[in-house]
Amino acid sequence: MSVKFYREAIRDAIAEEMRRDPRVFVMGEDVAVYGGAYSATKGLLEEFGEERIRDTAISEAAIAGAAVGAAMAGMRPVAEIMYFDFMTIAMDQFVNQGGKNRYMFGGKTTVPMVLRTEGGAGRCIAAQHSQSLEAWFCHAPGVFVVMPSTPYDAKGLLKTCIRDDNPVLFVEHKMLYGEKGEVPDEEYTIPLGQAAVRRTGKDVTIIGYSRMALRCEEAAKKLAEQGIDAEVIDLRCLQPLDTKCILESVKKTGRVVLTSEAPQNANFVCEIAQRITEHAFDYLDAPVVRVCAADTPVPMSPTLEDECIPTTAKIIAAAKVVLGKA
Amino acid sequence: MSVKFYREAIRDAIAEEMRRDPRVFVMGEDVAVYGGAYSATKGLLEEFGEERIRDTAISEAAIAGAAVGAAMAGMRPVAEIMYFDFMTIAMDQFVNQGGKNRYMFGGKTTVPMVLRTEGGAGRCIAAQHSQSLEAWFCHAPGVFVVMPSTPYDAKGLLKTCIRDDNPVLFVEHKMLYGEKGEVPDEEYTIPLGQAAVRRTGKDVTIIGYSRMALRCEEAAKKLAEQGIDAEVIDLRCLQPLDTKCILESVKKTGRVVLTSEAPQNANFVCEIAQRITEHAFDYLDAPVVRVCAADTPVPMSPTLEDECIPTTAKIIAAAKVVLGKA
Amino acid sequence: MAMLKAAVGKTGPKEEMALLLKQMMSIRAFEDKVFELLARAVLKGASHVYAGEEAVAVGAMAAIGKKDLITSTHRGHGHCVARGGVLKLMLAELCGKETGYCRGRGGSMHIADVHAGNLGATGIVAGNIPVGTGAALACKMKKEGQVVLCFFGDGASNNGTFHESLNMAGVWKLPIVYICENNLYGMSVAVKRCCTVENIADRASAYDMDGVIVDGQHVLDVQATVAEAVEKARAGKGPTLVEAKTYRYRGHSSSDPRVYRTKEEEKYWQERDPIKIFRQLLAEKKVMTEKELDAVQAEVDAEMVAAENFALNESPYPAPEALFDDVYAGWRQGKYGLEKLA
Amino acid sequence: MAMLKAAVGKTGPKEEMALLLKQMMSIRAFEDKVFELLARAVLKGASHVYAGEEAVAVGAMAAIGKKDLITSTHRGHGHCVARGGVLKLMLAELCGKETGYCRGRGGSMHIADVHAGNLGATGIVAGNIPVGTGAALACKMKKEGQVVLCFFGDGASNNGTFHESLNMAGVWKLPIVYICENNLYGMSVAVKRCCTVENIADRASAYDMDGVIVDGQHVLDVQATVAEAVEKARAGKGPTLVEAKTYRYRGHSSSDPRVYRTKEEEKYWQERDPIKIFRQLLAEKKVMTEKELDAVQAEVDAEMVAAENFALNESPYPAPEALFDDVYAGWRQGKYGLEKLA
Ligand SMILES: Cc1ncc(C[n+]2csc(CCOP(=O)(O)OP(=O)(O)O)c2C)c(N)n1
Ligand SMILES: Cc1ncc(C[n+]2csc(CCOP(=O)(O)OP(=O)(O)O)c2C)c(N)n1
Ligand SMILES: [Mg+2]
Ligand SMILES: [Mg+2]
Repeated sequence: MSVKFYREAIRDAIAEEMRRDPRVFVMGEDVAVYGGAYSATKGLLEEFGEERIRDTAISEAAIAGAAVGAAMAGMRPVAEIMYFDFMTIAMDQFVNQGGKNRYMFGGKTTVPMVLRTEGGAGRCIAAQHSQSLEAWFCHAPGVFVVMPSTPYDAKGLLKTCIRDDNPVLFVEHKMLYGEKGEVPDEEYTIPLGQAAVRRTGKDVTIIGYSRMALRCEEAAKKLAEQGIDAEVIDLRCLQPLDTKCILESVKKTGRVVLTSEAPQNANFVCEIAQRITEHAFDYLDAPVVRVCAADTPVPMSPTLEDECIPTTAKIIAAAKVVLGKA
Repeated sequence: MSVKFYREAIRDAIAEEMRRDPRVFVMGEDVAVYGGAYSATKGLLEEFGEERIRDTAISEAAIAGAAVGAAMAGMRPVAEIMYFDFMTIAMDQFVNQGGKNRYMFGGKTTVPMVLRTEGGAGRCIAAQHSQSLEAWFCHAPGVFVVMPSTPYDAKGLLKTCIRDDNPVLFVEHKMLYGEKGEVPDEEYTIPLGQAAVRRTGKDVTIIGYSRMALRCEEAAKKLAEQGIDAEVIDLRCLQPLDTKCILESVKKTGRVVLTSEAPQNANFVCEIAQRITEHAFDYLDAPVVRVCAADTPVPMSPTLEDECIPTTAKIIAAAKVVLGKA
Repeated sequence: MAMLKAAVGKTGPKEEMALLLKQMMSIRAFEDKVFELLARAVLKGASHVYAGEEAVAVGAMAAIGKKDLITSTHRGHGHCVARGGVLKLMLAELCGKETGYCRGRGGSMHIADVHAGNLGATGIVAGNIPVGTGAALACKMKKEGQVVLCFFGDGASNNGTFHESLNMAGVWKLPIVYICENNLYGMSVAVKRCCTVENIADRASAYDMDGVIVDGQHVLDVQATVAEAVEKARAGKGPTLVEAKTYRYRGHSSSDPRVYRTKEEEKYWQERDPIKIFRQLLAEKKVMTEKELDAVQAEVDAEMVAAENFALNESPYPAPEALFDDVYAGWRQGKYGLEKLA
Repeated sequence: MAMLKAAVGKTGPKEEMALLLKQMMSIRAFEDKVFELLARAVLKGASHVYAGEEAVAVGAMAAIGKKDLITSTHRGHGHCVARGGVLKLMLAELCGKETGYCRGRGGSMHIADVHAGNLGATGIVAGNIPVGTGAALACKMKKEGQVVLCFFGDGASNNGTFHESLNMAGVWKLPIVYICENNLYGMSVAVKRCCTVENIADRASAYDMDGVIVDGQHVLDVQATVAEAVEKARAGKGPTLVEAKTYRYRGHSSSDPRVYRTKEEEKYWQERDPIKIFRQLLAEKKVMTEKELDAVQAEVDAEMVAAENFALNESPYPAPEALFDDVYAGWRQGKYGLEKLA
């Protein structure tokens, strides 16, 4: 085990897969010379050269679309869209072409590509650089959505995604690149579609992903101090989703708090709530509560950004509501 | 009252608003000479001329963005994106610029524009011409989402949208253009955010919008023959959503079926389910059931398309499930 | 300014010529049949037919090899035939039958034959341009000498992805030939009403690549022009934008009354029919006799009859239970969501 | 090929010249302060500073009138100042204070002053180009003689929206001047590494408009060039693409180590400093004395001190309760979702 930054875990995953498989390559804006806006591809140019680490123009649609085409033609691109917010420009290429070509063509092609991007708030960079748009992609059949919260998960999942034959949206979080965590020195991968139970508990299930998973853990720790025994699930993958893990926990605790950094309306966590309704309604002791971002564009001002995005305190408060202790 | 086609209702709404307000104009692909892919702008060129009815190039991002700019600069554009599926190309301009400029600029601008588009399946035109992407836009703070199912609603709501100061995504349905309905001869508008109770009933609430609202009504009629008294709500607007109307109905019936033509995963109806959980959990006599499209790209083949999209029969079956009669 | 390609005139070996003619006739026969089936409402869905433009697809495809790749458009039947597509599998696909190229999932707008190097049609105008460009990037990186032909229309050249892709290909010197089928209209909108250049090839200069205009009604001219560009691409000298001037005979779709164009214009182009022109050339140059030419047509007609029978009568629709097949590679839909296959 | 605009050399009335100089100095002072506050972590968020490029915004804005409109970029402070922006309101905005231009909601990347005709900066590179184009369409339709200046960078010219917008403006002959601030890089990527033209203005020919190149370090050259284009636009003769060659002194953002460029290159451009050049010109042509020039600088410095005090010490943050303000016009967030205001 070594302690690594999240950004290093990403970089190492790409480097290892590039050494293993000559079909893997990287392209995106400022990924080569600059090493990525959040330094997640730093050093790759030096090792792999410009043929395999490609700086592109500011052409998000072409980046995503070229990844689709390269994947269909036998490569395994790891393309980067610098901010999640810019996926708005690449939607057609990723969702309409990448996500559907296999199905539309009767299963006669595969599109093995990873689109890495980075989302979330926390840097006061406002409404066009702070979004969490994962719900859109969960609602787009044909693509996977992976959102790791730790260096360990980031590396193990990214390696799996690069080897998977489906188009994957791999969403990092801008506030996590500087977080550290233990990462095995030996080779490992993490299967897609498996949530991680960060903490077992019997009173309430708190579910999150990406940065919010850390806040869920924090909340659980503080709740423990108050005698509340929370179970924390880090989804890690939104599609495929580990429904079974969620249901098992709900059947045990009967109470659920769902968290997300994306706006509340039509948030992906509503899907989780509905799956619980469909498969474990009778186990619920209280209505499922959600803690999401406000239904506003993310404001720049620190006071407003803090108000907009779920805090640990709000997660704790929600847990108490669901436990009838508020 | 006159009986009009849905497509005529749309056309009349635009024409009336253009006569009333010189700032209103139309632009889009094939909207002028051709009169729109589904003939919803037919005749407008003849009345208003090419200055106000503008054919554009195949440039969806520029169409949406130009509407944003024109709106900010004092006009009231009614722009058209020919198929809902092509909104994938215009996402940044509509959602990131149009939907956010007012908020980001501290309330110092308005973006009074309507983006008309047309979605849904039913014509065997496959995965890139049959989508229902409304969930994405409900998850994008700053824009409205309106989806009428009748000529009456189409006209009354479109007029309101053109007069509203917010960017509106107005989604028609390709299988409804040829539907007829009564439309008043005199001027009228319909407020945004008000659902329509199509049928009152006491046993179960069936909720739908756009084409599915018609299937919900059909289902209710057949259920009535079997002695089941269903209430049918046509949402008409997804954002703003008439939560109160839904809650009142749920409190009465205690049982809910939600329908949508969009894929199931992360479908907008999960938001409705969660609002019911949050505000009327104790009134529920059974878990909320949803009837959505399959989580696949829409297949071309008629047998598969029929299997993919909710049918009246499936809605009836769901109602029986929620009533414990299945 | 783009270069106008001079006419070739010279014909090639008889067998090759007969194949080109057959392909063009096959496309025409297929499209006429499609139009008829649409009118009779036997065919569902939308089909954009290629009649009138046959020389472009056939000429271009004659300039590449088996291992090369193409990306196609909403008007993709012609590309599919010219790439070796089998009429019965194509018509079955248009009918949404399990026996079709895409097992009926794609239909007309998504006809693909990936194993034959046809990476597929798309319903999104200009949507295939980045995809083709990425395929060319793969070709370059794989170093197996492959090139890509990327087809699109005049209308597509006004879309942002055209710009981004050509810039990318120009910077990276990708082995790709962009083939703009300029049939004067994007749906109802004439090039001159929505596009700032008359010759799409003139846009090439903005992307550090050559722009070449060719008469799209002469199959051998198209072949020669594309062959030159392909050679350049294969030699690592980068992309070319070829513009083929052509015309679609039919309306954009079966419901289009074609109010945006004149009978005279239509007549002018009907007189420049690519099949007629090529037949005449082959007869004139005595490559084939009239009898031989008629025999090709007869062969095509027979295949078309067989294709219709196969697609309409002998082919089953997909089973509804197969709805979830192939959404993901290696995963299937289970009770609780996706499940990994063993 | 784009035309290279000849140097002007001639100066104008003293008051006007002093204003241009003051605006340039204000931008520089503002940006230096911003950089310092970022380094000290007093300022949060990201700021892309305009130091080195002052002559472009100031020269261009001097060519339009009060009723005209502009759309700005992620590097938008310069445009805002040149459009008459008040330093203290700008700095307050960057600090996320309620007193800022956008009540702290937008910050650096979304600074706007709609009432002054600044339709706003955007965090999406090239995102403002369609918006500016639409504003120009409104200007044309409203027939009040307004024109639009639409700013963007060299990097933005590779984005699809550039292409779609310029095509639209070219077809409709919109009253707009596209001003490409070519500072040689888009973030770390040099123009020559990602763009198929060296001179962005050369792309104009694809859009039926003139392309003009101007030395972006000479404020009067920029003014004259843009004025000519504005006149053309106002006369209904359509859009122009003006490319101003310039350079940003700082890294792309405060964390950028600038490994992608050389010290020599930076030095070369520092020697072509737009403020230095203009000061010298005004002194040489005896428009202003050294003392007068220093007085302008002193005035700017004083305003900057006041602005800092205002933004940092005198301005409150927005109240958290105000989070939902202005998401929609005429609607507010209620218990069950949106509610219409009376
Ligand atoms: C992105 C997108 N916009 C609009 C359409 C609707 N549409 C289908 S074909 C077409 C015209 C395309 O024109 P062109 O590229 O010239 O090809 P042609 O049909 O003439 O072969 C349009 C507007 C579409 N399918 N995709
Ligand atoms: C659509 C989009 N892609 C990428 C970025 C990240 N980014 C911000 S500024 C920038 C460089 C822009 O270059 P240019 O247009 O030349 O403007 P400059 O910064 O040089 O003024 C990039 C890549 C962005 N903000 N928006
Ligand atoms: Mg065309
Ligand atoms: Mg630049």
